[in-house]
Amino acid sequence: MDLNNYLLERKSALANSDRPAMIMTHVVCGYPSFEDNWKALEVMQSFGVDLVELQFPFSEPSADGPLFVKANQEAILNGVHVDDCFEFMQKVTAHFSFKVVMMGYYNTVFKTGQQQFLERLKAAGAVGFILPDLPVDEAGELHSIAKQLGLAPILLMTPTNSDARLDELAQSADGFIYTVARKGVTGSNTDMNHSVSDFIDRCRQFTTLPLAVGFGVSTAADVEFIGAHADIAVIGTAALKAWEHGGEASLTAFFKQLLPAQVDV
Amino acid sequence: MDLNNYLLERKSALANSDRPAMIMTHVVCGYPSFEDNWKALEVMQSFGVDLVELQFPFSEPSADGPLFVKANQEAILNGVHVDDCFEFMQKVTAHFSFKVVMMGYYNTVFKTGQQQFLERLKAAGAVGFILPDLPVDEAGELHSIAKQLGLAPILLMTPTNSDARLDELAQSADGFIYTVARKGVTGSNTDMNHSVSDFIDRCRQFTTLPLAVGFGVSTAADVEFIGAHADIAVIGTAALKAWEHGGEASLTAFFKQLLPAQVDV
Amino acid sequence: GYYGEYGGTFLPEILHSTIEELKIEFRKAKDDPTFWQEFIELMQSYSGRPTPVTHLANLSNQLGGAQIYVKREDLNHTGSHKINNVMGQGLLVKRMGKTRVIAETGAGQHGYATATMAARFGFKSKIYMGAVDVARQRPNVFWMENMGSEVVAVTDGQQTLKDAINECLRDWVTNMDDTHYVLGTACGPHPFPEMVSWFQSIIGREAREQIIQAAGKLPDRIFACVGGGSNAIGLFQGFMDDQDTQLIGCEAGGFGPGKGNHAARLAYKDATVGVAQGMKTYFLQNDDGNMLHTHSVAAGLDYIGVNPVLVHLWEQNRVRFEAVTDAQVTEALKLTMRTEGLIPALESSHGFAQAILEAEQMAKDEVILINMSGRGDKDIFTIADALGDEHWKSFIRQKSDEYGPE
Amino acid sequence: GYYGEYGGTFLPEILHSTIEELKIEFRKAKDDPTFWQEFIELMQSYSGRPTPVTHLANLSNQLGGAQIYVKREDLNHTGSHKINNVMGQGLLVKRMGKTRVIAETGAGQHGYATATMAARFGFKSKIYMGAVDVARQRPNVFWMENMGSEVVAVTDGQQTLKDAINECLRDWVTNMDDTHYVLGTACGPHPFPEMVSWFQSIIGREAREQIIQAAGKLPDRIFACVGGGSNAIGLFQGFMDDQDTQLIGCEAGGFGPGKGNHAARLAYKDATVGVAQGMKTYFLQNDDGNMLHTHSVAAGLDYIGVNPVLVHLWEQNRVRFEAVTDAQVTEALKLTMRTEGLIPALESSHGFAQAILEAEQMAKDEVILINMSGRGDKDIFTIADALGDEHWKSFIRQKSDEYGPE
Repeated sequence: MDLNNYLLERKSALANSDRPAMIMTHVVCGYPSFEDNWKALEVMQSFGVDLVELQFPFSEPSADGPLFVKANQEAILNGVHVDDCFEFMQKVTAHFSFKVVMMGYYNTVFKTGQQQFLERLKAAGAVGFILPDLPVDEAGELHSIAKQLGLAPILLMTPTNSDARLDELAQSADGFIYTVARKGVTGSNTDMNHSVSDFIDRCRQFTTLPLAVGFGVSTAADVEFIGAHADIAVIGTAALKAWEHGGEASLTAFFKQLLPAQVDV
Repeated sequence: MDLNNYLLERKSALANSDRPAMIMTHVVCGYPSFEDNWKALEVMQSFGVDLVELQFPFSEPSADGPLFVKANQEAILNGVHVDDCFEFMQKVTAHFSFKVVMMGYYNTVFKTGQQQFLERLKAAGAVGFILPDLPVDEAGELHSIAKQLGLAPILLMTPTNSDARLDELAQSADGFIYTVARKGVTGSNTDMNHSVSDFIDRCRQFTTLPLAVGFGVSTAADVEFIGAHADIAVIGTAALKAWEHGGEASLTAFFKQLLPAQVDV
Repeated sequence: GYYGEYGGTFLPEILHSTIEELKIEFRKAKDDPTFWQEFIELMQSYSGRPTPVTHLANLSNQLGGAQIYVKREDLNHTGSHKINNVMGQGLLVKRMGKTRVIAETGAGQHGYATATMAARFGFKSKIYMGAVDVARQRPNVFWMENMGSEVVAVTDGQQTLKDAINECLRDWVTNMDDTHYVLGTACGPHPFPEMVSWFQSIIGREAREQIIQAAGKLPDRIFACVGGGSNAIGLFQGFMDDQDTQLIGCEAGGFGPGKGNHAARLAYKDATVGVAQGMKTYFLQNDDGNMLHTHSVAAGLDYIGVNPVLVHLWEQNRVRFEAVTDAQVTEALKLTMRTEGLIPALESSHGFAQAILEAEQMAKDEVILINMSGRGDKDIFTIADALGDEHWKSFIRQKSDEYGPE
Repeated sequence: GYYGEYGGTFLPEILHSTIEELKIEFRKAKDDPTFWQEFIELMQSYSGRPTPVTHLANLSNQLGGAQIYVKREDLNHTGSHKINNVMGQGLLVKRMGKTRVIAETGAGQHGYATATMAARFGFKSKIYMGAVDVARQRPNVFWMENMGSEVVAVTDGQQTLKDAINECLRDWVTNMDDTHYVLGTACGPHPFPEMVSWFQSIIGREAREQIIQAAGKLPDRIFACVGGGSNAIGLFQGFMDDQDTQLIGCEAGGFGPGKGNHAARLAYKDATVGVAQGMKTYFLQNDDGNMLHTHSVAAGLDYIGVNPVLVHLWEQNRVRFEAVTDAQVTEALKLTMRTEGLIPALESSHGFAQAILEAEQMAKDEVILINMSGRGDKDIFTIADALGDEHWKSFIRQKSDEYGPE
């Protein structure tokens, strides 16, 4: 798959830098606007992020925290449609060097039609997708279409999963694994501590895919901690907060403290 | 009894006049004030009324209409007590030539004590009493005390009574019978018509006592109608309304139209 | 017509034949076993009887004393025991061929029940309610009107229950031909105390069987609030012959003893025997025999007189009377809501408050039965005020703004 | 986890083990006859079950068609059928050893019931309620708070039931260790639709026996309102094998057909299949799969999705769906209050409205059964507004003046 190869490449590229982990960032399509999205992505690109999640706004974002709930809601109110998201994704993948995965809720896929949705995703240049409300048990057909198209179905591993379940998840996942370092919705605060590393180590037993760690990453120390145990640090809420606080300037300052080491883009 | 003799005398006195019936009026003790009561009684005296009911105010005047309910209530609020009513009655009977009967509710009697209440009534110069909420069935002891003291227990006959009941009432009553010309509380409007005269005629079959007719009398024609069928016209609400409208002047005007024929006082 | 020396029929003469007819019809109905059967079936199919007896294990454990059980009259249709009496009288009205009913109401529960009965039986109806009670029990008024009853706010006197009764008597002396006066409690002229008690005895008949089943024994003490006294006599009747069962009537202590502060006729020493509202019983009255102002947080207990049957039982030491203050009532209500998920009406909460007080002193194998005569939904305005609920106030302000000026 | 092609379990991975545990515990409970027995006994002693079936002779005669009977879920403790499900889940929570419950609520009835259950079982509880619903169902909020629940007004999205469900899911993914999500209707991820349906089947089990007893035959048509669909499936289950009994689900027609005007998923043509709120079913959504605004005078029916079990039965032509407009509902409510003394909740009034419409066309020996899922007391603010009651407005203004400015 595209994503697997890409991550292998990036990993070895970073091995020679001071950057402790690969970085995945997050943007909600059309919030505050597609123009703002574009400027944010330019900042992210300038800091050499490796992956970006483009979230397709959904009216019932039940796995998101308050900031992203609001972002989803406003985007819809602004008139953002699924077509607009695909169009934007197309432009992004054509212009930037980071890879893009779609993030969203299953109904957006289901309503478009599974086959059609993934084909459009492929056409728009995405390399995978994250659907937090689609359990692997319900994903059989979607995953087999993804496989045909070379798109990575990115799955979540969580601290509440049994070993058997982690194994099952590992079998179905591709690209990387999104390990959820704590209970709760996006943006919940997480102490990067012993129990987090234990959990990551546990996930590692079941898969050779790169591990991303999400939920609450906001400092250079967090990134360093993740680099020591996993592969990809996911930056979500903290970056959106920075953007809301002061646009490009704030976002740039945020990434400056988060990622002090420069890398080649 | 005093009352029986008095009514016989008055009846024969009126026989030679143009006054169609004897007249009984009504005053609520202490409403609007004892001074007002006195002035009203002077007007009544000047028109030669034969009897006056002095109502002892009670907090639950359930057989009275709105005007008298208010009068009872205000009198109590003004601080009128049973003692005050007796004192006033004493003055009235000492000064005026009409006879006075007590009107009120049984609890006033019961709370004072039956014996004591009737003794005080006698001492204050009253000749009888009307207690609309004391049925004859509950009045045995009170009536026997009254008999000893020469006070007339005045009873009501009503259109709903059976012949047997009218007979029973006649046996227990003295002084006169208060025939209730229609259903309802005091002050209800009554057409003086065929059914009223039929009812009075029916009462007459059971008693030789004078018959008073109450409820709604307000015109000379009413008094004439009553004179044709019964003995005493009871003037209640209409007189109080006149007083409330304009004191002595209004009350005088009211009686002028009601009782065009002068009689000796 | 007397219970000991209390009771009697003190009514204007014009109602004599009406009340005689009622006595006769009631006697006939009482002697006719099919009548009671019809009543039971109506109450089952329309009001959900039998109401259950619920064990309050949490509350009992928390207090550490007697096991507390509750007879759930709150689960009746219209939310209180009042429906028992009202449906019974409805059946009588049908037998008498009358077409219109009138009723007084204090807390509004009896008016609500009567309006319901009138709708169900197809009678015309008018409900008299003291203006003060209309103000504090508006939701009930709203439903009465919507069930087709005319509700009259009585502005005489103290503008509460007693004044509504007077107004009913005034209506009745005018319209006795087609109208039955559905008296709401075991007070007023005979045969009402006996009649209302009889219909309400359905509570005690059920409860005795149920508590033996649930607790394995007869209750040691039974608590019921007493306004007029119909829910109390209704429950007590089931246990009258059980001499080891204490019967406790809980009156409205309001702000505490002292004339005008409360509505406790027997528990405090402020009432004396009198004759009013058609009966001879204890009244809160002054030396002239004029009635005192009364006070209770519970509109349904805010009454000058008391069931003459209960007075008789009190004199015989068969029923004990206690008074519970407004403050105690609020606390008991809060405790009951939080520990058991039950919302007793403010009236019923008087029974809970006294039971809670005594339960602590009792042994764990002793059994208490409380009559939950009604549910507290109707009291939302009063309870919100008693608890000083700020959210509620904001809500009302906002609603008022929405409606705009008159 | 599927009913036909509807249902499923669409939840974040972090809830996987929680929902698996729930499935297992539910299965064990369902296979354990003592569990159902414990449930029945609890509902008898605490909630007054069985609720009766009442014949509405007046209404039937007035319409001149079928005989109308009503299953009286309004007589349950807390005033609606919601308590059945909630007490059942409470027993499950106890078995699972959890100590905290959360719940969404629309009309407030489910929140009220959950708060009650939590008080009775001694659980901590938090109730999520759309801010719009908090405003229109304030009395229920007041009681929830007073029973010790924290009520959270959800200001996301449409601020109604669906948003409260999202918020519950967010709480659950954070606190699944000690917390059970007491879903209030037969929707959401499997096993909730099956579980809620199972607890609610108590309605239909009782009703089938009762209607045969009362009417002497099985009903020809059964009507129930459908929001989430729990009261409907609860009643329908009792008659699933009775092929001659028509089952009719009555949805919220609001202002009538047209996207955004109503909450009718199956009766109108505005809904399509989707996956949200944990399940696959019909949703009122746009082409992007984003949910539409819905409208109904009844908060409890104002919902985007529908019970997947009912959808399956609808596709099999076993259940017919009809929509009833707000205006029809108000008329049906008024008629029912005046002719029978019953006050159905606005939700339940949808069933009444459709039944009244069809009854007229039916023969006199045909039998209709309506589920009166709840009582209308809670709707006083909404109903007063719907009827434009001026007395009520004056009362609220006066109360507001009494409270003074904030």
